[in-house]
Amino acid sequence: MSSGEKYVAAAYGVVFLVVLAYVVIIAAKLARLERETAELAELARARSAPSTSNG
Amino acid sequence: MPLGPRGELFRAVPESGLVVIRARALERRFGRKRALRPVDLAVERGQFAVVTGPNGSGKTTLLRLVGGLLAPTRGELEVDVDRGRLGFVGHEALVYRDLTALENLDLYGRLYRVPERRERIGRLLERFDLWDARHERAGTFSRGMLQRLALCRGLLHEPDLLVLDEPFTALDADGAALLDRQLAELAGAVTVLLSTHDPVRVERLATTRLVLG
Amino acid sequence: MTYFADVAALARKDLRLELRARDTLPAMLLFVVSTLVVFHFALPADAGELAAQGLLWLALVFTALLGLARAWAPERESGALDGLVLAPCDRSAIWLGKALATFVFLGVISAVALPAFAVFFAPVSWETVAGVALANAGICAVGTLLAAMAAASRTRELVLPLLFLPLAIPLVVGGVGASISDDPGRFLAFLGLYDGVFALLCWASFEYVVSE
Amino acid sequence: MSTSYPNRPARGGRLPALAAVTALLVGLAIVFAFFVAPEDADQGISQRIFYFHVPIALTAYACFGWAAFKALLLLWRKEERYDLESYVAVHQGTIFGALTLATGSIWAKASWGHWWLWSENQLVLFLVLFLFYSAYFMLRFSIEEGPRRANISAVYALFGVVLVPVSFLAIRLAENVIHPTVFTRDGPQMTGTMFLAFCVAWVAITLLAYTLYRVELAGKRLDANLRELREALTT
Repeated sequence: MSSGEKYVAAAYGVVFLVVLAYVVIIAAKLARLERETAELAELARARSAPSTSNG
Repeated sequence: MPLGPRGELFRAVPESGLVVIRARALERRFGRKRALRPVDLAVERGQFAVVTGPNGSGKTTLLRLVGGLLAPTRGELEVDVDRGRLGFVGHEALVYRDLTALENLDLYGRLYRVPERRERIGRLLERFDLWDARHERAGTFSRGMLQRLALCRGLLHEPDLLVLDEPFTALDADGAALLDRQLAELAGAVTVLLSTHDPVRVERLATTRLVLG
Repeated sequence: MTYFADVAALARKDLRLELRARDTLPAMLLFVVSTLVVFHFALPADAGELAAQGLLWLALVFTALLGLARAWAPERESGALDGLVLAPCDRSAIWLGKALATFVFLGVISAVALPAFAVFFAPVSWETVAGVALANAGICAVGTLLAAMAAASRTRELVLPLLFLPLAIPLVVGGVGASISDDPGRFLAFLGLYDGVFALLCWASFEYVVSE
Repeated sequence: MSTSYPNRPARGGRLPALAAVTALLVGLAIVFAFFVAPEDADQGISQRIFYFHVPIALTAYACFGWAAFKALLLLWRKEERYDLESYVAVHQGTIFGALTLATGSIWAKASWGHWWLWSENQLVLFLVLFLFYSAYFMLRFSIEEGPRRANISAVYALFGVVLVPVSFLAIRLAENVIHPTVFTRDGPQMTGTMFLAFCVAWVAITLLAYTLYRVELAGKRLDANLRELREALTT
């Protein structure tokens, strides 16, 4: 690959990596949100039917 | 007097008179912490509303909201008083340490467009027993003297609505008596919203009471 | 007319506070002179006058930063800003009063820094003096508002330079250009444009920085 | 401050469709940039960086403009949701600003052998803006969440948009006096297909930014809703 091609690849590579990093961060946030909603759902269930949950 | 949903006391929709302060499910949050739980309040012109409640119940936050220094996070608040027609006396005296009592009041007098500024400042300083210290810097004042200076600042422009956050703190016996006389004089003419730890002192004057949970 | 009366009252208050406390101005004077001396040693022996001119502007910007960090100190220490915000006067008067007072302080600093520079480094042209005056106006207009923003943050002294320096870049370009270019008029005009545009923006937006 | 909840999705949820179209267009843009557009006569292959570099720069400007627009709405209408939208737009603008600097400096290295060129006005302007908007986050995270932080962030975002033309003028003024240019660069002459490749890339990158903006906004609103739910359930 000529030096020119290397730089072009580098430029587009940087753009791709940043977008990829962004997707990864959003995916991590999604996972965290999923965990939190599960927790809250648990809390809601415990709150709405306390007697059965510890029966 | 009907009790609000959370047990606080407030008047039903006032029959006559102009409502000066109306709050509906008023709430305020600082970051994640909720400083004021939802509050409903209605105060008419000329009334004397007393807010009581333990420390951290949001008394200061409520008064700063009514004073316009804070914006509600949730709920509605209408204060029917033009800016400059409200007197606010909080925990801090809001006076410059390096200016003398006279210079502080002169500055506020100009900004609040007080007519006959000098005479009015003179009368207030005398009434609050600060006339001899008028040329001394506020920084040299004791807490009691600062509180009296703050009261002068709050009353300087004859406000329509007076918001007082625990005004009796740091006042000695005759300072407190002096404030009692002042409040008795104002009651009925000026709408007052006052927070305090010892409601008994203002029991006689109170027309509306709000207990924060 | 009362608007300018308010501004005058507020500016007088700041000047009186500074004359009483006398803590910011002497510190800034000493700072600008010692900065110039440090720059002398920082410059290689054969550095031309051009480099020196650039350093003058560096000294002015950082001295101004020192002053701006203290701009709202009296209000912060006493909480008096609440009292000013509740006053019926237009809230931009609070900004203009403070900016004018700061402009006077920077004027005094420049009145010492420029002769000191002329003695230490190179003669100061009239264009430079005009540039310094116009730049000081821009620094006070923008800097006072940024200092009010910083005053609301937990890391005051830390965040103010970060806010101020990017906005000061055009001022440095205009100032240095006025000092060394053969057509200083263009740079002085640019400084004037900067002052006008940002003063208008500060005047219109200050209210939102100090109230909710 | 009106009490509209900040977490109601403003407009419909056609996010997946938006994302699909964006992915398609970005793919198309790459195809155009590498295969359809002819090779540049004097710069050779490194000119192909141009097809992404300039659209990314234009998108960064658009993000900063959008952030200022939302900031203006916040100050005017005082609705809480504009604060979040302005913040996310600034965040997008900063990411694309950084990308502009990265691709720009690679292009400078490829074309003139220097990673950084003070004579390249666009790059210098983006450096100034990058510093400015990085300070936006420093400011925002040092103020407690609430109406005051929203107002101050909004005013700062307005300053940013005024700074763009003023800085551009300053850099141009500085160009021939303080930093005489070493490399002169006339605008790339674009043949028909080159211009087409540029336009496709521009639309693609703009849509990419808008998609990321909507994704991040959705994420932030979810966070806010969950925090409220947690509070309601735990108190």
